[in-house]
Amino acid sequence: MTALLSCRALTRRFGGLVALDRLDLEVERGTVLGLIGPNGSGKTTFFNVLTGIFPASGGEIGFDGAAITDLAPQQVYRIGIARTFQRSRLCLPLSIFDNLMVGNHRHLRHDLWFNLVRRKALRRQIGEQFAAARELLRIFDPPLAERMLEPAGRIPMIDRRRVEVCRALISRPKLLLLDEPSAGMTHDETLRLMDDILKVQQQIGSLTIILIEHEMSVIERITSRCVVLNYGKKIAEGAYAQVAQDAQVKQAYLGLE
Amino acid sequence: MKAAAVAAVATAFAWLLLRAESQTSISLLLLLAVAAGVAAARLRFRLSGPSVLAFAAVAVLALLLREDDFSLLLLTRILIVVVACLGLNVQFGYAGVVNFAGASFFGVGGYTAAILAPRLPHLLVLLLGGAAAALVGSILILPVLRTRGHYAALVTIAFALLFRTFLEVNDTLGGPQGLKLPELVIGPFHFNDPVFDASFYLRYVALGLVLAALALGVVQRLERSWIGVALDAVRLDEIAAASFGLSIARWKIAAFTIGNFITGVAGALSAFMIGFIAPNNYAFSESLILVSILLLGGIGNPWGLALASAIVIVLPEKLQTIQEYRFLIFAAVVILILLFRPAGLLPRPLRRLKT
Amino acid sequence: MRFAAVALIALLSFAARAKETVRIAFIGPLTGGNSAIGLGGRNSADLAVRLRNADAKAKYTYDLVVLDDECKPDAGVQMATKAGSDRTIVGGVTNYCSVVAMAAVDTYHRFGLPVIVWGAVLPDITYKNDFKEVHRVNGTMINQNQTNAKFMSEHGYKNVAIIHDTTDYGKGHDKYFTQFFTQSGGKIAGDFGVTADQQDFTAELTQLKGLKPDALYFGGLTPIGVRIRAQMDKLGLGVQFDGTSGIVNDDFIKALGPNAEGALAFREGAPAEKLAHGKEFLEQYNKQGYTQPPEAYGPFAYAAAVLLMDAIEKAGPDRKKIIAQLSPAHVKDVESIVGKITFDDHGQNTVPVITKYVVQDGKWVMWEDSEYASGKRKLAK
Amino acid sequence: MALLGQYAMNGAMLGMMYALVAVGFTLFFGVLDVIQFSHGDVVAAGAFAGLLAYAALSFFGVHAPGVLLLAVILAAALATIVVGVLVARFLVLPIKGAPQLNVLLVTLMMGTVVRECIRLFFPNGSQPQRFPALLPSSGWNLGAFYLRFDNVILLTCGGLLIAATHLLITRTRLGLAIRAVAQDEETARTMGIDFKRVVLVTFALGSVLAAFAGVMDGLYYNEVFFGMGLLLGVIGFAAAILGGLGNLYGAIVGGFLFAALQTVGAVALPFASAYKDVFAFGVVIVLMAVRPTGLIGERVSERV
Repeated sequence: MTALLSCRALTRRFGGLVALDRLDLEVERGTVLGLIGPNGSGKTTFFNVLTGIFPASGGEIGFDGAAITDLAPQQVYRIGIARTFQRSRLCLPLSIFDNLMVGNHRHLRHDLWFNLVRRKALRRQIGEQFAAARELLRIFDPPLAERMLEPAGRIPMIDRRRVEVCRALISRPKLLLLDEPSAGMTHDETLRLMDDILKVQQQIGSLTIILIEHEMSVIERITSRCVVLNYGKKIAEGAYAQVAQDAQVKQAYLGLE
Repeated sequence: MKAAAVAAVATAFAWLLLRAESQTSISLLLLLAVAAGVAAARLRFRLSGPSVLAFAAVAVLALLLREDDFSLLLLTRILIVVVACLGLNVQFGYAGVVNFAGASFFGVGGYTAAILAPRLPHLLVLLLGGAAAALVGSILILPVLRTRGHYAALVTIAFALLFRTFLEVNDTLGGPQGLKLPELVIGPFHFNDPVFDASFYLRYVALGLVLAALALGVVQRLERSWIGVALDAVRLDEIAAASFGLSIARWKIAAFTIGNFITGVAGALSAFMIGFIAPNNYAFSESLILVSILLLGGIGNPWGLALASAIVIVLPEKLQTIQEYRFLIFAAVVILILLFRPAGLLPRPLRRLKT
Repeated sequence: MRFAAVALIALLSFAARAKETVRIAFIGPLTGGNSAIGLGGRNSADLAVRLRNADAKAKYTYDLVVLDDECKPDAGVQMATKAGSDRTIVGGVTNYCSVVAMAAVDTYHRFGLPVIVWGAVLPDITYKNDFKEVHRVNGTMINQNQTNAKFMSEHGYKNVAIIHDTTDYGKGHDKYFTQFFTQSGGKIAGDFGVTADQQDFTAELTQLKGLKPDALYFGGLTPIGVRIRAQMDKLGLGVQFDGTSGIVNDDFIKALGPNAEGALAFREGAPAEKLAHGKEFLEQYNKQGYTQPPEAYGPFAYAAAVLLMDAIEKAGPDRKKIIAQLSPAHVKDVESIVGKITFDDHGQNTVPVITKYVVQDGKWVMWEDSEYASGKRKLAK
Repeated sequence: MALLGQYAMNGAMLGMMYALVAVGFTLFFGVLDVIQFSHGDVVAAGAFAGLLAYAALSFFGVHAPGVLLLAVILAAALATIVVGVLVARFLVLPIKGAPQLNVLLVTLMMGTVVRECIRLFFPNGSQPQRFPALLPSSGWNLGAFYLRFDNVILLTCGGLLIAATHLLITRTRLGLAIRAVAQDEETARTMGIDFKRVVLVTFALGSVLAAFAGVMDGLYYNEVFFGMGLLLGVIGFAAAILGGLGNLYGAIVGGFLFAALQTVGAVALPFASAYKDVFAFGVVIVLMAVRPTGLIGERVSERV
């Protein structure tokens, strides 16, 4: 059986603090893995180490058959891992379309000649990308898809979340890392967003997702498997129903939240 | 239509202002301009039209002023400063690479021109001026890439101070006495010969216009392309940009190098026009003026910096009465504008790639 | 005070309405590090114009157009173009900074604008080209350093260390002093270039102290001259201080106090206070209530303005005629507040009057009149 | 050997002045995350205010050096506090949310305003002014090393002042408030700290250091001029950055390091002494490439 992502003894230290402690983790292709744990348990750190923003202090990451432990963020993206951020990181002065195109970097031509001289070809590519972006955004919110040339700073928080998810999705990654995509949303909105993501997942086919989420009902509904972290260590793993009964997990949550 | 009307009015205004002699008429004209500006801001007046109109307006203005050497010289200086600032704009405005040594790279262009002009065809020399600036800039790339914010500012400030002192101390480059340049000759055109009865500066205006058009073309196309998106992403959020595959280093190097090249070409042309260069022209304070123009105009907006260049160059010339108080007033005005219009006179409009 | 003067002028010009108004330009540094000298020059030229306008015998009313060259070549060329292309301006009193003058002479030539340089000392300004438009009332740094080097070796200084600023002014002085001093058998113990905005010279001076010179030659202007002289004292370096024209002003003494005593300096031209017209100049200058003193080169600016206006009076407000009027044939032994003026073929004033100065009791005193020359006091060794 | 002592003394004096200015930069950055670039010209303003006080007292016949010195320092401190607090209140605070670049340029231009005002409105301000020697000027001549008492006094006072600042920051309630604001403005506000007041007090504190730097400059060189703040400001800024912004020790280290570089550049290297600033700034650029957040690194933690 080939897991898309497999981490072995992945460790990250900040000075004396061990944020990730010998984490072993596997994600199967096409599945949705829930990553849960109390605040400060190392979930986001895991994403940051995985995407190369923080170098790992130890351990290995394998992705699609290759070792990617020491790759820089831009290389991680190029092999097909895209993410959203816990705090919204859209470029607010840019248009929604521009923001989506930041996410589509690997499918665009960036050489000077193409961009400065071959303006017709560039315009054609812009047209194609625009249509594709609208298509994607429509799945999430049709009215939003008609406002792609407005600055991202002018749309409400919920829409920004949607744009962020689309930015991560538009390059058709193999692995999508969602870091609390529903922060600041109501319960219903969250469920809708998740449904939309799953819709895209079915369209793309082979999309694998890791989801960090605090809303347990969301986790329960869309993940096939969960990993629970506490103090950077994996304390439980399995289907949500099973994990939720785990004594250690209960204690971790009760003890800290 | 609206744009054409504005261009015509602006040309007429510029002509009146440049020809005005008495302090009262100048003051009246300036008051009029301020009132028009405030009214335009209040009414949220937006203008869009082909760039050609602006260049046509400058060309018409130059022809109207054909015998007025001084006004033509000012016009050329504005065009040169616009080109230099367009270079800085790519760095500050798009990639967010701070460069407080703009005048130094301008100077590298000028010194390259002075050294190479006796030996090589001058059109090539202009380009080499830019190339030399880009090359010298590459010395700074490592520290510029590794530092951000104020730390990056220090790198370029240190370079600006170092550069000027170096020129002054080093005798092989003319030392403090500077270097003289030969007449600019491009093809059949000898730039210091009069154009029929009109001023020889007409040729410089023409060349300045061509360069400004080229630089503007490059900068605008850069902005309205995938590269523009990438540069903006690098400036606004390095972590997000890197997470989506953008190489921060690559784009910063590209912007720094392209910007320095453009600024260097402007410096080379400036050296030819003045016919003489010396370290005094490339002091840190000159770099500050370039940065001020950028911020006053509205960072990232080429038209804003063109407007700001015109204001910063023409105003002190027209307000003779302020003489030694010029610098004081300039500084105070910059402070006031940035306090009350932090995004500059003409803030950069939103990019709409698909129209 | 100033208002009264302005009102008086206004009144006079009203009375003299019938007169044609002639415009002449003054170009100099009004902002930046050299602004003190520039403003002194401007005031002096302005004084010359005011006095002339008050003179009922004058044929024309003069209007001084003041332009700031910022001591930068590009600004200088811009201002030269402004004056040159304005056909109502018939002549100019121009430039203190040599580098600006060098850049601007081509422009004066191109526009056929007669100018008289009032302060820039680089020889090349008049000698490098053969421009009939360009004249100069002040001497070059060659004359000055010849006298200086001769004086020093005659007074027994054999081993002199040099500090000069790295501007054209300082470097030029360094070059010519070294040349003349070594020719007369002296030795240069050490040569230090310093930037014009430098404040701390203790490193250079400490090193210099180790070289044990018997005098320090300083090529530069008052601001850093003051600092160097003061810091010599801090380091216990008591050798003779030998300066150039750039420090001959009251500010040097005011800023140094007792430390200035015994400092030597050399300047082209006769001292204003020694000549009848010169005294009048100083009196009139003080009467006008200018806020800045005339500085070392104010008298030259005044003399240049007077010379230019005299030429206009004779030849009429026409550039070509004025240039002819300023030719060597006409400018010969012309009396002025800086001594007699005689132009050579290059428009250079050739009367090499170099005045030697020494600071005595808080005043620049002509060497010949000083107690140092009479032997009552002694220069440092 | 004696020569070496002299160089060390020269360098130490320079370094102390740079450090005093750099500490100001670093304090301001600490509380507001901005560079107050007119700080160098605030130093000049202090020196000139001291000079005015001296002239005024002398005019009224006061000649006791002790009284004069006290008056000079007080006047300088008063002037710098006024300028510093005004700059903070009306320039920096209103635009602290604006892009870094705006703050940088606004304060740079404010520096120009202060500088030009001195040049244009101080009597004969475009020329250097004599600064009185108010400290005993005697000393020991140790061969080539002339050790002066006034230098020793100035150096000691400067050191004490920096130590006092350090104690103030680490040991008092006010210091606690300053550190809290430096850590996190929002948290400090919720803890009931009057943010604006802390900022203004910090600017006053940094400006007092600037006043002393100005007076020290004047007493050391016996001469002040309108443009003295420009280079002093740039070097102070460079020193603060070199050490690592927001770090008191960093600023001190940076200040002395820069002075050492200049001294070494002037005397110990095989090229003309005029290259010393080229050398010093060149080394600064190299150091920035090697340690991009300063020698004692600023703690940069960005939430991802």
